[in-house]
Amino acid sequence: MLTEFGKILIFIMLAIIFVVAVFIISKLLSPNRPTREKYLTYECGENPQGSPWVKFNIRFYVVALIFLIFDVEVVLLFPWALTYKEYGVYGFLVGIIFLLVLGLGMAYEWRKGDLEWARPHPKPPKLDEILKPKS
Amino acid sequence: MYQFLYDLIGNEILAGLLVAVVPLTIILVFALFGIWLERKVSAHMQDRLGPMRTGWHGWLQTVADLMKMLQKEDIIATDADKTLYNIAPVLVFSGSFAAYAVIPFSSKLLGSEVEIGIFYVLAISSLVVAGILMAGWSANNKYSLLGAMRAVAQIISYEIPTALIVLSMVMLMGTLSLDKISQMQTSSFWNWNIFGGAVFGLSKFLLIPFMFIAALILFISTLAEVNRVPFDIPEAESELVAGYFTEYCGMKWGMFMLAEYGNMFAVSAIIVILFFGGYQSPIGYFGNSIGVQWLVPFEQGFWFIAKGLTLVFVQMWLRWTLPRLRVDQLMTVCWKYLIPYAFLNLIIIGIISLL
Amino acid sequence: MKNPEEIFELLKNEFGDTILGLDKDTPTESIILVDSMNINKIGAFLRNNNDLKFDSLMVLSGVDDTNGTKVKDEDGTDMISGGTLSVYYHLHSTNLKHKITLKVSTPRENPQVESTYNVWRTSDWHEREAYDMFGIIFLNHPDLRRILMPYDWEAGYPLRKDYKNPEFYKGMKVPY
Amino acid sequence: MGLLDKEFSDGNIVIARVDDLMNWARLSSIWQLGFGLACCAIEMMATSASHYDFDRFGVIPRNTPRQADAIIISGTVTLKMATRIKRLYEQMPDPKYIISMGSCANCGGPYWEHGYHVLKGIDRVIPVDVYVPGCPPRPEALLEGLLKLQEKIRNESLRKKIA
Amino acid sequence: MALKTETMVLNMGPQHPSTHGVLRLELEIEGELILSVKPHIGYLHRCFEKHAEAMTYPQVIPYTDRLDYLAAMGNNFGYVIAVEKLLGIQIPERVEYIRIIMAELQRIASHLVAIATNGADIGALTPFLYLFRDREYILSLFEMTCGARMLYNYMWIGGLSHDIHPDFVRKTKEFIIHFRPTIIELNNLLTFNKIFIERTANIGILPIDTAINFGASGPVLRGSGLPFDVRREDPYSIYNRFDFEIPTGKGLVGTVGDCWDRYYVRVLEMEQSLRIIEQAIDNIPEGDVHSAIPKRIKPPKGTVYARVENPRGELGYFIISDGNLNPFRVKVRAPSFVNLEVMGELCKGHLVADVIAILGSLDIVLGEIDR
Repeated sequence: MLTEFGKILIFIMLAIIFVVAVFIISKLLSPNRPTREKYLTYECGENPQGSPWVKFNIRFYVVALIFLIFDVEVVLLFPWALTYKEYGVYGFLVGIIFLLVLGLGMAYEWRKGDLEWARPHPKPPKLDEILKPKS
Repeated sequence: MYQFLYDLIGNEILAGLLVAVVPLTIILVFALFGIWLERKVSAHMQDRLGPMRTGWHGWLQTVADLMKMLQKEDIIATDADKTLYNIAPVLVFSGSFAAYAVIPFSSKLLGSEVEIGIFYVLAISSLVVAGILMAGWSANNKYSLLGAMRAVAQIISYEIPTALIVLSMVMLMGTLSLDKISQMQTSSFWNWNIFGGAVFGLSKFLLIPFMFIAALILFISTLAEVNRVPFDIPEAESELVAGYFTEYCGMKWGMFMLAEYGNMFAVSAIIVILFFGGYQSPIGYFGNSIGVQWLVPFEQGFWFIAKGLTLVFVQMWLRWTLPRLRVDQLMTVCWKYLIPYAFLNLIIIGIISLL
Repeated sequence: MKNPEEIFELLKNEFGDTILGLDKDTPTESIILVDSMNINKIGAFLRNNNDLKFDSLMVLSGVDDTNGTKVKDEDGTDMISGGTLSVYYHLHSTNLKHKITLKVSTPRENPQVESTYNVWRTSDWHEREAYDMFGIIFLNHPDLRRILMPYDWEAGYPLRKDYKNPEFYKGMKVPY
Repeated sequence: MGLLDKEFSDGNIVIARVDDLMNWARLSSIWQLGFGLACCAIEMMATSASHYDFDRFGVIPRNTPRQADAIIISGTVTLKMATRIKRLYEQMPDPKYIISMGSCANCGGPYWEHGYHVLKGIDRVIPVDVYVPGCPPRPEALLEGLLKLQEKIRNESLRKKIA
Repeated sequence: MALKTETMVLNMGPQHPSTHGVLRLELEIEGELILSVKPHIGYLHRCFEKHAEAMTYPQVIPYTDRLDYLAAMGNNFGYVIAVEKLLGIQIPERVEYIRIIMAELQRIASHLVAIATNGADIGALTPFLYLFRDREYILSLFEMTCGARMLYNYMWIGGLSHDIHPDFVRKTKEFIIHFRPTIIELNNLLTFNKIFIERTANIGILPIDTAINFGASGPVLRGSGLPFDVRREDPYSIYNRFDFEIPTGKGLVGTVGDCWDRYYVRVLEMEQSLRIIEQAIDNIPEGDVHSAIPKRIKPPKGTVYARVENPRGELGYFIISDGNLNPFRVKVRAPSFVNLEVMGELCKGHLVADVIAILGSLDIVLGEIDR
């Protein structure tokens, strides 16, 4: 018997089949003339210096922290949101306490300055610095 | 829809497949129409004509683009990571198409009546992030790497305000399934959630301002999730050449475009369902008044798509007026403004719903 | 507000013989001739002196004044040997509103001029362009390389009067 | 304007019809590589602005050569830039076209005699499909060049392209 | 908690949507922060100075058009004044007035392109097309007088190539009436747009003494607060008869000398140019524009340095003549060439997106950088 989630699986399978079918059609119709230069990576017409696969600080620590505080919180709150009405005010208070504690976590995060992304710190060029002979 | 087809052909898988084909065609037709609409809207806003030469007022323009892209050669750079490079478009498109499984186009046309409708949509839409990261990293191009890194940070951090607003709506509605939410907002537009939902009484009037704020926050954060201006930083044309799909050409790039427009409609569909009454018509059904019952689902479908398109039009309208934000300003908007407001909104809606 | 004669006098008693002369006869502007090896000191003095305050170098232009002897090259074109390349400095003061022109000459075979990099930063690219077009070496300029021509252009310095076009550059035919 | 603005006068064997359909698709959505060199680039921008509107013909500027079909070489090509243009031309996927705009790109233009650093015409480096004369050519001239390119694509045969 | 990350060299190369032509910026970046910027130019070096030595004096004028191809009238004006100073000839009043009007119209057209591309680089695409529509208006005025849209060869040594069209005066007045409300519309749409201010205020701050030492000129120098304008400092032609202010950067939204100030100085300058045109358009004296054009131009031996206020800054021509028909040496002091040197110092510590905003506010044209 096809469950509800089975239908969702069919949706995803259909999407994959559709995309692969389109790629095959495109492979049939499109010409193929490989030349060495065509397969070099594009870098505005220049030879790329150095590879882009370097250690890249995507500030994952900050994103993970914020993700932890909020998305996990939201996941826990969904069942509460559905059922708190049966327990009246006390059910509501339970959720609110949970929310406020997490709000505190965010306030601490904000105060500590971890919510700052890679902000530009412009250093306006000072004349005497520039004119100092290059040591 | 599924039941009707199942009785017709008997085999479950085939019926499920046919049910899935309908939203796929809707997305394809919408994507073709959406790209043409975007070019015409941008043209007329900029005092020019837009595509005119292919068919009447260029309505065949996107068909021509699609068929031309089919003929483009497919180039995978030598030092790109081949497998990830090919999987990325599949992941991005299936991530955005899977959300259509739970969106009720009309009372009859619904992919699967799974209980956790909106929760599933939140979960599946983060699949797109993985696809974008794969696309950016595997293409071994500095611009696509920068675009992908920006996309990761942006979409993950804008999921939080979306989740908070959805949570506050679920608190009001008491159910997760999108179909039930649309059914609750029946008869006239006065019962839509944006005007405080169907229950009459003091809480309805108290809710209206907070519903407007919630709708606004949801619109802004879903704009960021779909990478539309002023948040289109991952594929910022003027800075990063073409963002994370710089190295993609031909139909692979076409898939990214299809996924973007599919996402756009999915996101505006969710806002329509949560706030503007899903497939309910604002002024009652013509079918009921003249007693033709089978006409009602088609009317519902019409109303749903009409509301979705108006929201898509607003997204396009924003694209051609506002400049683009920078990455750190984007993060400040999300963390320092959207999340606290969504937070307060959640608490106040909770209190009002208790009255 | 000083005219060139007064400035010339002021420079003369400040630097003595390194200021070579002042020619006023040719039309429209009088030029102070300066020795090429301490243009830097003179520039710093011009910029820091209180009643001169030449704080902005408008333009620094290299010139190939073809005063050498013409020598027939093997394929018939004439090459100039000997003679000088000169560099003109147009200075101007934003608050005292007066202008002055300095001229520096160096031998053609081994043209060397002191760089005014740490007096006026705008001379950085101007000197690189003079080097690129005429081959004038500017001493202790931080990165003296070609600025307009391709970095690997070995067919000489284009703006010299006796410059000949190379036949091919990276497989592309240069002359018409 | 019917779906295919070309009547089926000759024998409508299926190959011919598929060819026309493919040609029509290719010619009505030429995406130009957003890239200008000199004065002709400003004239190209004026052509894509509201007064002359390139978008009417389905031409939108794409920034990366991977998604572009045509390059409009608008301006003087110097030797230093010629190697880069060759690289960009190579990096475009295959059915690609070149419009050489302006006399500098056609044959070196006013810099033909003493331009020691100017490449005397882009066709010494890449194969050109349409030459647009003028210095800078008026936007109407560029549009006419585009129509000439569309004319050329209409009579192309897909099979020769692939083979 | 600084993660050890490697720096990456990113080429914003000759083909980039927002480098205003063929400029290559070699950025050394760490994550998104910029450690150093090295501009590479020379991709459009068209050997103007070699041509100037091989052509006679009047033949060089079309080549000066192609230096700063967004302000061709200004280039002609500079070259023509330099040679007239060398020859020492007297110009009829009518020619002076028409030259001033043409130069000011060209300044508005060039500022329109500068503002349009600056806005488009930051993401606002619609103002780009509105401003290009207004620029078409001015181009039709130029086309009416000298037949060309962008490169005119209009100002000859001692006069003009054509007299102005009979209803040029009426059309220019119509343009002025049409253009004033569009400046207000531009201000509402872009200048005081919150996101535009957020992207350009306090970005690329250029202090005044550094600007002077770097030789910056035009809106870049005035944006930093120094009211230095060649039309006022070293008045050429008849600019001293008109009264107009010199707008400077006042740091309305950020600090003095940031990107927004340079942008806003250009918007204000357009109004000042309108004022000059209004004063000049009504009292153009009668006369023949070809009367003072000498038949053979052989200036005496000598050197001249004349400078003109071009939309991008102080454009100077240094001409050495050795007495025969061809100039011995013509050196052009291109304002964009000098303004671009500041780029290396200005971008330190900014993000990749700011480099585009700074480059847009410097408003460079590659034709005159590479000459």
